[in-house]
Amino acid sequence: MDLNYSQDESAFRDEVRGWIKQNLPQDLREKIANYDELGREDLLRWHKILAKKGWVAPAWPKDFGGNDWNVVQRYIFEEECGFAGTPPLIPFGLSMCGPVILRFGTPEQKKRFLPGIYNGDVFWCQGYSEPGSGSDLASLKTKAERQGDHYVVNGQKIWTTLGHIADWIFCLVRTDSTLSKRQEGISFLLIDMKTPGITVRPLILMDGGHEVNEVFFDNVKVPAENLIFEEGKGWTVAKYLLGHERMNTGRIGASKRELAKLKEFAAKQTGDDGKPLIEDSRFRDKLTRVEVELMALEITNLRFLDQMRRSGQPPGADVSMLKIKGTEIQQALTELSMQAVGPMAQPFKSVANDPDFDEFTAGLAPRYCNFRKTTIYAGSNEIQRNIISKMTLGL
Amino acid sequence: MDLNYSQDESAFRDEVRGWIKQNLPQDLREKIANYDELGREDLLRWHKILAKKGWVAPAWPKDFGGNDWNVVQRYIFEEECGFAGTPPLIPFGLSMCGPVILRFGTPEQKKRFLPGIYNGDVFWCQGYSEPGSGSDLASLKTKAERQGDHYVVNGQKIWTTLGHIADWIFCLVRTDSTLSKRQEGISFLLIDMKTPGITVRPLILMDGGHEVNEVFFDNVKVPAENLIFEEGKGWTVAKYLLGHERMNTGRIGASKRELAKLKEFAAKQTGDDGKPLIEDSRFRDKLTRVEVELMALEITNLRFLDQMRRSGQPPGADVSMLKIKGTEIQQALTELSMQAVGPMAQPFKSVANDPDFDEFTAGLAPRYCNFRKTTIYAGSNEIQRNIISKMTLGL
Amino acid sequence: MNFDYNEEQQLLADSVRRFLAKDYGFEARKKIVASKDGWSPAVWAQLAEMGLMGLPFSPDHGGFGGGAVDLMGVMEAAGDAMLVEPYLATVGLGAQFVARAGSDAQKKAILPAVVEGKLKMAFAHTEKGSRYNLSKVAAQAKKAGSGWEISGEKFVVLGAPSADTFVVSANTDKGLSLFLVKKESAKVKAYVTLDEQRAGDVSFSKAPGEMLGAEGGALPVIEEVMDFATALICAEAVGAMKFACDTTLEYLKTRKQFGVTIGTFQALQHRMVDMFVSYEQAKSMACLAASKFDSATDAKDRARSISAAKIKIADNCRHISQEAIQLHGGMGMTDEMKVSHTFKRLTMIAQQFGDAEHHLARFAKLS
Amino acid sequence: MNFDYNEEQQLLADSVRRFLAKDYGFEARKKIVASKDGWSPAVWAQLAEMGLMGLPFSPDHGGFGGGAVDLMGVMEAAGDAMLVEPYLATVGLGAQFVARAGSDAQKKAILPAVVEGKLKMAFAHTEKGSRYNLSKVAAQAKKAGSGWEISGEKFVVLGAPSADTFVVSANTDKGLSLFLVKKESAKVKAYVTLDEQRAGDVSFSKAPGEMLGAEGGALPVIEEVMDFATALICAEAVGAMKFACDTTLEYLKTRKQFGVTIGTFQALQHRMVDMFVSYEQAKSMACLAASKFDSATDAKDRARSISAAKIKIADNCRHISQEAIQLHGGMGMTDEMKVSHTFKRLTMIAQQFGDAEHHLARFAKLS
Repeated sequence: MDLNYSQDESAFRDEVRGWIKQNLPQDLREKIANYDELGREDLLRWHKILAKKGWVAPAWPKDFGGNDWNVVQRYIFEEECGFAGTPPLIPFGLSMCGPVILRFGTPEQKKRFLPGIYNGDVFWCQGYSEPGSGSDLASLKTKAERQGDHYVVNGQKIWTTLGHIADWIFCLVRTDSTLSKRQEGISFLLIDMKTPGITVRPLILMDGGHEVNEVFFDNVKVPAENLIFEEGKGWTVAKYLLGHERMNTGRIGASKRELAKLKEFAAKQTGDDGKPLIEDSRFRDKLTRVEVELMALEITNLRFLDQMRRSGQPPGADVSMLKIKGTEIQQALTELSMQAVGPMAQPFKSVANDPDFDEFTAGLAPRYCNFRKTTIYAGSNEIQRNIISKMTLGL
Repeated sequence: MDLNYSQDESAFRDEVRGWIKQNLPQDLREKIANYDELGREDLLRWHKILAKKGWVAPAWPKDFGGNDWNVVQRYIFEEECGFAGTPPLIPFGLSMCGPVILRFGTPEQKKRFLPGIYNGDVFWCQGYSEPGSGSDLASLKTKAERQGDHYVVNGQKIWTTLGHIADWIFCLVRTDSTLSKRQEGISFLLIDMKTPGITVRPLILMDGGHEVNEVFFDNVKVPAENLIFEEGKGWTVAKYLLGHERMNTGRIGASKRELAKLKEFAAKQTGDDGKPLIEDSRFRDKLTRVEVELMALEITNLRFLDQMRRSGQPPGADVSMLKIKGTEIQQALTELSMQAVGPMAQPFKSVANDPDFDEFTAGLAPRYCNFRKTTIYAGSNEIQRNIISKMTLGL
Repeated sequence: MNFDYNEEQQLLADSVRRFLAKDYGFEARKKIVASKDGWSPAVWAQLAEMGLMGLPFSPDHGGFGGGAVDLMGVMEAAGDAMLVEPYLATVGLGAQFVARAGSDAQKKAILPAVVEGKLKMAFAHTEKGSRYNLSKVAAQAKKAGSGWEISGEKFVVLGAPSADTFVVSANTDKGLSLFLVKKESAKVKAYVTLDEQRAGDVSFSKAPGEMLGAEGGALPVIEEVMDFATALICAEAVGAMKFACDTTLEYLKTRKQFGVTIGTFQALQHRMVDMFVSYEQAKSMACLAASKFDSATDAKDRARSISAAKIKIADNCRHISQEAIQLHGGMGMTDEMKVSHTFKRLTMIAQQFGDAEHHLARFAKLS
Repeated sequence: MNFDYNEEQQLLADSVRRFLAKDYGFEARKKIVASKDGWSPAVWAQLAEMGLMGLPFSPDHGGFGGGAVDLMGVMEAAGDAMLVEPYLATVGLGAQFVARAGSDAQKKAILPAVVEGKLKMAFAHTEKGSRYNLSKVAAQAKKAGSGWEISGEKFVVLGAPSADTFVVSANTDKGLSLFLVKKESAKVKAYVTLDEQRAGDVSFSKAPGEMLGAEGGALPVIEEVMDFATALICAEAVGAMKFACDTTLEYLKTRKQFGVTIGTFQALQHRMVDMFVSYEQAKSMACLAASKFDSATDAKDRARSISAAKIKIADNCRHISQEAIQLHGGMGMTDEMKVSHTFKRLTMIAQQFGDAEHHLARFAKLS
């Protein structure tokens, strides 16, 4: 048993760390550190820097720009990005639509779509959830009717992250409503967001942020060549996508950065007794318990990786555990950050755009609010428990 | 709004408190304080003292020795007993079998059984649960077959509290197995424990204590006159019994006593820093949160009583809430007591009956173990949540 | 022993609820919050009209002589509707200092105006780095002629942007004291709070002030008024929790997934039950806080009960608000749903006037 | 990076498991526990035979030179079977002091005998009122001729009734020191512990002792050995937790109520999932504890990791043990079921060598 990285792995980590240090633009670094909202350009800028380096899609085949990193290297890369605080790589193109096209796409589709995804020229979003279909995805109703050489799409998607800045959307749509098994008759369609009939309506979250949207389809004409795989086999595609390997479910690198930051600023806060807050055992013990949980999760994650590497098997329901614990830790960190500033957590927005207004401190409580989403999105933690219960425990 | 007792209620409380102080034998008081096991004689001694005073069965009709206490007075009485630390009144006769006979019994049955229950001459136990029927009581299998003027009982009961010292047992038995609805065909039978064919096997709990038993019935002949209510209507009787008003579900008086005791001895324990443990905020805050929860529960209980008194309605699923919170508090108190003594929680039993062996301290961890039962017995807390979910919330 | 509101209390609570249901629905409130000042003078006038401003003040000044218990029903209704008008700042804090520590002349000058809804107040006390410690004040007051000059910076002053008169804490040679300062002498940097109220940082630079109460004797009064305000937000929390529980239960009964309402899933049922138990326990402690504030025999007895209540309220605010969002799923995250606003208010109440840890420390000290 | 046991470790763990499965089943263990001395010399001999006594000692003294990681598999197996023999007392505590602080002569005199299973030891350190504070010792040692005389009272000395030689902590003029004392010079009041091991209170009255290590230099050694023993019980806890989870899952799959297995109830499913997540997290920290003990660069780094591990182990011991009983219902309460014994061992491990609060304080101090 050796909890440390091998010499090669350490060298790889140092290489990644050093490269990020050199190549992450200072203004992006600061935006992340200040919890500023990142726009399309911010996101794509970092995407392009990585694409140029050839590090943007490690799991893709070499021919399409991937590299031969093993699971541990991929984990190291993602954790280093998280720990350094780079902009996130938006997953919809790179780790969702791209892999689907690689697996199911025709040569023409690959040629047409993959370069734009890889290079960050085309911004993708995901059209899965619908108002009536959240956890129960197979109940989706958005309809696509074949009419000659195109489909006519009608319906509504919801929770479309970054839909307002996306160029394309990949959708699950119902192409046949007559079948008794709900998983059948679903197809996987790529749709240009500029197509007439598409309306994007912002869904503002409680922290005031605009991340997600409703997308309405009103007689949207989609060329039939945008169908991925066979008509009616969309569920197969969706299942492949869900099972697609993700390394950073636990977001351990990012949480380590947040923890370090929290410790630093808790040391600068004054406790009720006039001493640094971090020396107050009441606060400190809550922090320690999160820190310990995070230490444990990092090792748990490495244990799973070690198993994967050795067995060559994709991760199973283990990923669900990382999701549950990882999001609980993220939430605990945002909550402690908010609590650390005590009464100063209340201010939210300056009325007269006061330049002295402490935006960072004012951002802590909204961030806590925003992070409540983490236990809801990407398969709520209740769904994750159902998965472990069924798949791992056999209940 | 007035959280305090009225003048009359206060006077009543003082009367009860004063009387208990005068009449609770010192040796019993000490046994309770030291967490000693109480035997049949200990239990019956206090029962008889109360019976003589006319306070042993307040809810019974006056003709049978009850008194006119309203729900608040009954609560006060029970809480004063709990707070003073009297032996418990074993409920099987007084608040289970007695009320059933009062409601469903024939005049002969009343005459025959009630005086013994009231005076504490006859010790009762309860034959409800079976190995296959815990939370799902209606699945019980113990069979009673009518043969002439008696029933022949075969089967097994489990978790029979104090069955090893009981004179009589009241049982739910199946008198008809042919009916499709499981709740039908069940009858309520009184059985003399001395009847041939009854075997009592101790079930030792993990703290080494003998409280519960298995009771086996092997062709046990029970006179038909011991049937309560109609044959096949036992479920009606059982439901009446379950709905029977209980005031002290939360056991608030007893928990207040335990809390006071814990505070007192935590003040005498030394913390890691050499100061009294109770001044250690890490320990103290855990204690405070239990204390606050108990304060809240007391008021919640009084709020429910106030409602009951005003509406004249029996308590509904509210009782389930008192059970859940009351038992959680009891468990937290036993756990804190064990933690308070630190490494001294380990010793359990002296090998050579060393007279210096600190039995009190050694009893704390077993008590913690024993109290795990509280969230399991009398309708597990999971069942209580099901009840609230269905009855109060309509889910 | 009696846990009902008396007839007067019940009538008042009912009429406040009726008014808020009619004129302060979620959509109406949204407009008020989005307005320039973030509160509605019309609503304010209506609240005054209903007698709410005078409720806890002496009849000598036009009030009704009520206590904390008399305000409970009102605060519960305010918690349900999430009232953003500076009621707590004026009636729960600012004017309480005048009523409890002011001279007859000060009372006469201020309280009738408050009762009529013509004067709004705020308590400028918290400073940077004081956290929840009530005794830590750096602001200074110097004698200047017959009055005082106050200098210092105060943070997160609730209701500051709308206040006509501030109660300000500052040190003299004799210790912590209180002063009345007019808005003209205060510089307010206004902001919206997370829970959509208006507050501000307030600085005073040799601001003319009038002493309120005994010089150097402010701390016990501050503790008392903060306990009063804490009892009020405990009741407000109960109203907000009740809404959160009810609306979540409603959601569980209507939202369908996998062909059934999600309220049929046992794991969610048990969590919903725990929310309701949390609510009942919190409600009990809010009753304790208000009634002990009115009836406690001494300051220690009062403070101990208030801190106990705030511990439970803070813990259960977290529990109920977090579960309400989680059980709503994505919808609960959106600005469109009232429950997300209730979440924010409950989150702030958990920390307002001291978080659980602050009150755990205070409780231990008082025991 | 590698989380597997190496071949030797795996082989040893497997053979221990095989032996315990065969000769140390629940019924066999019950008989051992009920026996006069509460442990089995035959089992002890077998453990020595398998090389377990020598595992963490130098080949110079007949051992295998292993570290904490080498012991993990053994301790997990011991946790599963709930071994009551004084293995931890001898190999994890007593003899560790000799190996780490003893002179060559002392090592030669003691370690080979330990390795062969001929000598059992115990660490007599805790005193009344010292709680988990390792530096608080009242026992005294006075020079007497070429040796020392030790006087003092020690409590809850694990393995005391079976110990041939005690390692005793006591103060000299130069501070906290360690001594070897023979059983003949110790007065032991023996008892059974909650988790069915044997321990005792031990008093020394001018007992002849031989100094072990540097006079006044005991504290760092005590900290080190206690960290070693803590790493061991973390691994033991993992073995016990695994059993508790597995047997509870099995129960959920077989116990029927309302016509279905209770494992079909979603509320119970989610709780079972949380138990397994707890187990995995605890296991990760046990790995950290053992491997950091073996590889830490300094005492602070080591201590910090061990305390972090013990915090998690303590919390998750409570979680898993309590849920295991609750999900078993009444059956879990009975002495007849192995899980109730596992509950007791997990309960004790949570507090042994410092509860969560102790290690939270230590972790904060070391950060």
